[in-house]
Amino acid sequence: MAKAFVLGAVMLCGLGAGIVAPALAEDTIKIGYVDPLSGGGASIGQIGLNQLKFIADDVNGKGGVLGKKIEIIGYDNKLSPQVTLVQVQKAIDEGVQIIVQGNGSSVGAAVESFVTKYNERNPGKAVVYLNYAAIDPSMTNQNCSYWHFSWDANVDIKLEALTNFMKTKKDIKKVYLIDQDYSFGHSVADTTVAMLKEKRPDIQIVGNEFHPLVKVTDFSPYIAKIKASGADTVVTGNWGQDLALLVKAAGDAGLKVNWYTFYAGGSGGPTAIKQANLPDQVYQLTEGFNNLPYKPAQEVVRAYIARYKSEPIYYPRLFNLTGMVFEAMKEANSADPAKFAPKLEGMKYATFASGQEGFMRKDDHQFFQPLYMSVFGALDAASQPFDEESTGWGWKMAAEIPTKDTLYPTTCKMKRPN
Amino acid sequence: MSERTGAAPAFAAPPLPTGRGAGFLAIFGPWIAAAVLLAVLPQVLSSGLALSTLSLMGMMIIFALSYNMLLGQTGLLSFGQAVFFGLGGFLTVHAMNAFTADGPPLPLVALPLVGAAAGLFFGIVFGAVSTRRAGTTFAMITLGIGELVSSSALILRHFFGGEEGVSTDRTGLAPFLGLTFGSQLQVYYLISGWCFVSVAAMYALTRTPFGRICNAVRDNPHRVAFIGYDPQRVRFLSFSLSGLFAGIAGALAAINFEIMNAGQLGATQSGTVILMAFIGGVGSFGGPIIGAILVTYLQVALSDITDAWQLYFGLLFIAMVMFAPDGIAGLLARQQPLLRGRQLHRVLPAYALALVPGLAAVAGLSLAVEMTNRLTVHAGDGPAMSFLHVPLRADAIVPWLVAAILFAGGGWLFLRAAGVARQAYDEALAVVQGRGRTS
Amino acid sequence: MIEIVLISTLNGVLYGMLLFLMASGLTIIFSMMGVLNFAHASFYMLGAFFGFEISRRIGFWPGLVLAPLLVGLIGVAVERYGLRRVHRHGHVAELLFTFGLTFVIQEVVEMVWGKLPVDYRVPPSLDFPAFTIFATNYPAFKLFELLTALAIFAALLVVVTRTRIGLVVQAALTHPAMVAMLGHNVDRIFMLVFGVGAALAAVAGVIAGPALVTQSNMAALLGPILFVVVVIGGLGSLPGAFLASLLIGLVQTFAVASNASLADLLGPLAAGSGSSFLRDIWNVTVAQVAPIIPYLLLVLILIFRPRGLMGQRES
Amino acid sequence: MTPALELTDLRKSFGAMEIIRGVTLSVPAGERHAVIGPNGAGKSTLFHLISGHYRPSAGTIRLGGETISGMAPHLINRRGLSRSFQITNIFPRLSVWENVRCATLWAMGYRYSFWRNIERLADARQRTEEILTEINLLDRWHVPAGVLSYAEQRALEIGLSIAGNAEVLLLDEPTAGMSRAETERVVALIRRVSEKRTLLMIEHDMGVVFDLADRISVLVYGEILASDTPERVKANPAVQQAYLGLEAS
Repeated sequence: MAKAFVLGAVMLCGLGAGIVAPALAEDTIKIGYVDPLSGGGASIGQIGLNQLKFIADDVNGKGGVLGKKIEIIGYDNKLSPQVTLVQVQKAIDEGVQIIVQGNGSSVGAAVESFVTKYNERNPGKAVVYLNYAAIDPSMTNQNCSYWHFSWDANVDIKLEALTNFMKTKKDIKKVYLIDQDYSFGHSVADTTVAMLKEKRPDIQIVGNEFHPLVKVTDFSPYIAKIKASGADTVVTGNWGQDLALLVKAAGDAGLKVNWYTFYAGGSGGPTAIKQANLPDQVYQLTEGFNNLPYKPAQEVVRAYIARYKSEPIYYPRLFNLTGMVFEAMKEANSADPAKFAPKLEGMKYATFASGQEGFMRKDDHQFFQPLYMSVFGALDAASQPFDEESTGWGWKMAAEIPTKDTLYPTTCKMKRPN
Repeated sequence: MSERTGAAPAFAAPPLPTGRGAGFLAIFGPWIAAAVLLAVLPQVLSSGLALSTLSLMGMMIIFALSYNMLLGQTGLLSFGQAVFFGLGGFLTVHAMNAFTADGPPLPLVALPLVGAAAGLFFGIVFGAVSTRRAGTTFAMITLGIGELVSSSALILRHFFGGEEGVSTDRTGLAPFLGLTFGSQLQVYYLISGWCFVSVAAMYALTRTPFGRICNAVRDNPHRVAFIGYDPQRVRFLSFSLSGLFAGIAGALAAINFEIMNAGQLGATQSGTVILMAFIGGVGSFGGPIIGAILVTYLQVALSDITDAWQLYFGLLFIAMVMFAPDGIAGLLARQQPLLRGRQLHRVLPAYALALVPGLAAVAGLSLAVEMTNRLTVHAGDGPAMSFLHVPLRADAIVPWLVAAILFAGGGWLFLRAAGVARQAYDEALAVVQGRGRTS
Repeated sequence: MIEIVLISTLNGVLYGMLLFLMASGLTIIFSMMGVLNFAHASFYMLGAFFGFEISRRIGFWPGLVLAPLLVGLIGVAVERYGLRRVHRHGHVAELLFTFGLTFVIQEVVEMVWGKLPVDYRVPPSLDFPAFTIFATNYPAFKLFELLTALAIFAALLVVVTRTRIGLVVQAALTHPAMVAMLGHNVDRIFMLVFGVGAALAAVAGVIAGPALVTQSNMAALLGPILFVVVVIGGLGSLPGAFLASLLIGLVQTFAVASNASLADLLGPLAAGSGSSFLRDIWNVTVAQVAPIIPYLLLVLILIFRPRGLMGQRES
Repeated sequence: MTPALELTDLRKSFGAMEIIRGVTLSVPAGERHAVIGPNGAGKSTLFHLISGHYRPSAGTIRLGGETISGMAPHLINRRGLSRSFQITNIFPRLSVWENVRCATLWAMGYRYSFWRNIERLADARQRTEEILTEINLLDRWHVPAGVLSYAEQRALEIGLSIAGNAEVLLLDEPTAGMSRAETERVVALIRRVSEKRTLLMIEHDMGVVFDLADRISVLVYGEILASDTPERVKANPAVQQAYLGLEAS
């Protein structure tokens, strides 16, 4: 056996030769994109990579940033925090100082904590983490880090905006909450209950349900419960299959309520809503959607969809993220995170989706922007050119929530490098 | 591999075991070599990634070996080994946080003991439930327990930290000999130290009365009862001890990543360890070590090369199950008698002959896979791509023809050559044995 | 109250029958070949995607026939060129072979159909509410699901217990040599059984595809629950699987309807007492854990009645 | 003196079928006792009952005066009863050496020890060597048991059952399927190993039975027809009619 041990070790040496970091190719600005690129999670991870490449091609076509080309390198993290950390290490070895990541709060928390510790333990080689989708509030509150910037509104901010919107809808009487049984679902439920109590004490919370994450095949019993409760509105943080099946079961059973969601626009959502035949009943809260009447964005979106026909989904916030980072680099005249990070703090920026102004709050590195309630249904072809997933239906404006109505205080006590 | 018990060829009887230790060097030599190797590896592979990967391999070696205590040594197919890995890790993380805040000044190096205790504890609890049965029933119980625990982990948010898990800072603990374990290098030495100790302990365990009875239970649990042993008790002990070592691996993961989350308890992690053990070879002690190193490497490196890595992985696994159920270690072990009988040179040309068309077939298959991938998953990047540094267009007919010819032709030639290689092996073996008998 | 009970029962039965539809092929393969087929859910997924592809070209009904045939052929090929070779290495190797197959099928599906859900629709001929109870609609497609499951159950039961081929197949499992001597081709029988099992999975896929979400991760999400059904029913017992499907369907549905928790039962925890860990357990409602109850049931059944509800043997 | 093995009105049914129908038998210590009977008489079932493989439906089994009926096989084994199987039942992937050594361990008091190096257990090694010499497999010690020849496996089977040094030995058709010469060797082996032990064996070969046994019990349809010395059994007309008559013809 000991022979096998030695043999294993020898093999390891052989393999190790392959692990040695490759020499740096050329002088580019490397952006490491660490998200799931294989397996189930890849359906969302690939979209971000496509989009970053699209942006990089565009910027490089115009001469790049600081005279250097932008290079996007994808690292497959298989949606596992542990694999992520190995991949981040790999990225750093390959000369990457900018990490972009979004999917999964578990992964986001791991990257934030890793980057913070790495910069502490390896002074002089700063690495920055640009977060485009992980929205656990702890990341910009108790666990906030100087080396982390967040472009998606976190749960608290989204709910602040959502409840501010609900405040104005007088026909809401009874609200039912259904969420996935994990930390995000609980954040949504707890915060909604607390905020509604404050802003609309007359609204009755008739149900507050949790179900295990991606384990439910049949949502009919839940729909029966919602129906029995007499709710007129359902608020849910569900995403992916849990949202699609929920909506489909509602359609099957003929449940007529309004749905307030965050992720109905995610892959499979529009198809499910169309199949369930729930026109103008499903709302989502995002930082932008295709049919927003803002010309520059629509042109870019058209070009993007033409290139990625099979996956025409994109995140407006990735445009904000890259745009702001490149601007900060230009201001600092350096692609070194230690130099450009201070420029990002407090930066004001006209958002991609609507051109309205947003800003990066210095206290917690959270980007604030106008948010939009949109509703899914049949389109007016002239003014609303974009449908979703070839359903013929698309997202339509329901309300704009201006930046000031999204502000939510932070508890972050930022430790800044000296 | 000395205790490999597969179909060993019939030599004239070697001298009986004497029980007296062989020479010091014969027993401890390989271990010393391994220790030295572990010590100098970071000098050779010093990049951050290499250290991270080596650390990962270290903990996976322990994990895979702990799994093989069940599958290979005791014949228990478990689908829930990650439960012990994960629970060991979670308790370690909590212990680290407790000791950081205000606890006894326990150094970080001692923390895997927490994982070991947790693994042992849960091994005893779940073992009492599951090991009352063997075979398929046992496998299904472990599947159920695995699902139960990983689902509960998301619901019990305070202990398991919800989706984002529980994080910690390993440098906050009392320093050990002045080491704070901030750098990956120090962590590597911590992990390799524990890896060495655990591997040695698990190896020693196979050479005890208990270890041998485990093998007997694997071979024929029914008969074991008639030589005085309770097979259920043997399974229970083996399961508990296996939990202990899995707990150590989990603790090392906690120390290395400074974060634990519910995914570490789940089916994916349990599946990975089965792959490691099986690809490496469950029939020998060293097999899972090889498997852990190889699979970890592939997981880290393969996804850089292709995002269809899971397909290659699945195909590799199926090929192993079909053609080499003893795993890599089993393949190597079969060459051992030839090596000892100095007949290896007879078969190497035949192996090489089979290797060339085999590689061609693999290349053909892989080319087809990559081109398909390009046309479907990466349609947005256009059909121009490169394969093995050869630029080509995925929508042209020629590359597809090439792929088809490589795959079909290579495959056919490989099957022919494999027959030749097998014959060469049999002949060489016959020569060795013939010589053995006459001597 | 009556409303909840009635609707929960109805939902439970419908869900249970969907489960049976998916698990029947798995049971058949196990009862006749002794192979626990991990790739069963993958065949189910293939059925759904083939059904989708055929239905958008020719229509749903041709898909219901053609997709299972295709998947059945794939099953036959898998048995003939893979499983048969592995058979001599024992059941663990067979199980691991099918385990590896799940990776390959998933990846192939992702390559061909992508990772996003596809728009697989209920056929227009069945896209209407069949009846309404307490203002809740029951779509015709769900009834179709139910009827198909019942028909498959009846047909399988007849084939396995009443026909010559069923008896030969069962005899082949315990006494392959004897059956071979009687002039039956055991290899071919096993091949056919595996093909039929795969085809049954595909039938479930074609039907469940439009009702659920047709996506490349659907196999991984479904896999474990099928084992629960088959094991609780008693490995290899068709009536057992039927009963277990119903049981799981009903238990789960009724659990969802219940909001009880330990706190309701025993009163809230005294303030300040107990750790946060304990509080988590204390406040979990039955509804919250409904979908993991089947796994608990699995573990309990295996401990106290390892041959399952109606199984003939332990393993 | 207490009999080594004592069965009292032992019964076993499978469903409605009663296979063992009230067997009462007493085997004094040191006796070599053979159980004969036609196929299907229940001989192997009787052994399975005594060794704990099956639970009796009714009746008691005493081993050295202590009731063992209903106990698990390993507990019975630890009380000094060991058995062999009609269908070879060994550890196929372990070497011959390990097969025998495993069978010695419990009796040597090593139990589930996971802290002792097995190679350092001098007494187990010595005992293993003795047994292997006894069953004439010493020069095959390193071979995996699964690749032994049939006769060798039968010898190993006996080796496994005697390794634990049990007081009472149950051998189920030890010579089945063997050639004349092999049978002779096995008979000599059984004679040697059953010195100072109590032996209960099932055997079809009448030559072996009359050669070895002190007493013979004839089991027909789950009942003991006669239990006596070989000569008296041979002379018993009921036995001759039921069993020996068939053999003689």
